[in-house]
Amino acid sequence: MKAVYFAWVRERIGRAEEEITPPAHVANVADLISWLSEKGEEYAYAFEKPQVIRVAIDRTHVKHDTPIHQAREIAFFPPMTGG
Amino acid sequence: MKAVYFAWVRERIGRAEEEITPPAHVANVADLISWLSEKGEEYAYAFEKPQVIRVAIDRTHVKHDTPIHQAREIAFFPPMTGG
Amino acid sequence: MTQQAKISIQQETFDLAQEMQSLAQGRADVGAIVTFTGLCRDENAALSALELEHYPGMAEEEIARVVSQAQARWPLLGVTVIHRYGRMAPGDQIVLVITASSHRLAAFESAEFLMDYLKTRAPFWKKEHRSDGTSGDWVSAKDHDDHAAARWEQI
Amino acid sequence: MTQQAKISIQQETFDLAQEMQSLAQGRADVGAIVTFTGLCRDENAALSALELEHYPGMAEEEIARVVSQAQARWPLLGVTVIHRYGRMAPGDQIVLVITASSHRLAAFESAEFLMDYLKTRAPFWKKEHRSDGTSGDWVSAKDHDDHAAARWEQI
Repeated sequence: MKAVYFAWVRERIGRAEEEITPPAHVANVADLISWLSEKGEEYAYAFEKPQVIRVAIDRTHVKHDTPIHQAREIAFFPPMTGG
Repeated sequence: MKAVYFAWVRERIGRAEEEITPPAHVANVADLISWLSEKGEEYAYAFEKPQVIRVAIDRTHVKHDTPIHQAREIAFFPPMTGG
Repeated sequence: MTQQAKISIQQETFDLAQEMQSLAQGRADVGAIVTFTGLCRDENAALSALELEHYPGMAEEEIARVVSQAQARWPLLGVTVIHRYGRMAPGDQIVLVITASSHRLAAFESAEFLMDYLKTRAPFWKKEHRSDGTSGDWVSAKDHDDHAAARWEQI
Repeated sequence: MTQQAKISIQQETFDLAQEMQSLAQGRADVGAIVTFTGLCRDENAALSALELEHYPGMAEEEIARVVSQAQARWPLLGVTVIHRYGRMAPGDQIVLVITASSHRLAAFESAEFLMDYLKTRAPFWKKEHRSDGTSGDWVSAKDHDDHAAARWEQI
């Protein structure tokens, strides 16, 4: 699946998007955040407070307990500050 | 004092303004409405439901129990429908 | 805080873009501008015009009082109120309220407050002229307008 | 009831007067139009610019969802939402919401609802660039924005 990052999540990770292939035991959004956090220091930094991270699957807001197995694009970003 | 009339109060009375000289026992707005109502059929018609008549003394909204002895201009009109 | 206000009772129409510009141009402290435009409405094609009667002098003074109340209640950086009188055709603009503030809640609330109070306190009256040529009625005041105004007393 | 809506995510600025005209011109059923304009604010002269990042695709879709909710909830005759992205200087326009209805309460409430939901749901993020040349911070989301959005759940 494709992972995309925005705002300071993007800045901390150092990239805007990438292909990821999480193992089968990574079932939901929370699992995926834990798994990503272990990919390196920059990921650990971006996800140091998982509870503030907002997530969208295929361009729709989801909660951290949402299953990810059907996701094509999963986005990680801070709380929105538009408007 | 000067009496001024607006909207259907003006239409019913048939004039926009006039000088009035109420007697001394006409103390407040309610008294004045009663006194005006007896000036003729057109006044009786305009003031047939005194409770719906709004009043301003010297361009400030007042209640029916407000004294009138210091009024220079007293206005009678229906509830406002601007905006 | 600059307590800027423009109040105009006028026969001619108004230009919202121009009014907004004169309120906000060259300022960097305004974060939110809310405008309300009231139009002459004719849902059933039965109306040829609305005639707006007003109490000259008192209309300006009463609106100034309402504007002062809004300025005392919200941190406003600018307020504009324009109310027209005379004859309006369906689709014509009747009233304009603009409020500017640092933040959106103050701009929204004060604009709503101003409109609720204008409806119930500003000395204007609407008479309908029907498209079949007959003279229509004076528009009746609505209870829900009084209720809308009353809710600001409770907050 | 025509459920007309215009949604645009764009880099260039917008023209409020033109947007209002294309919403209401030639119509006699619209009685009330509310507009909200959000501007790039700089109270302390410390800001040189705001950088607005967005999630292309999702921004449009999420705003469309919010607009549909507003249309389901209020009898709207027209809705326009324009949200800019890119670099804005202090005083520049960032966001525009316009709602048109027969009556003022629907126009006011729906515009406020749209802004509250845009703030908390539309995927946009603001980064400050300071006038002293240093890179500023990402603007933090505000609790009171979440509360503002949450109040619509209770009504």
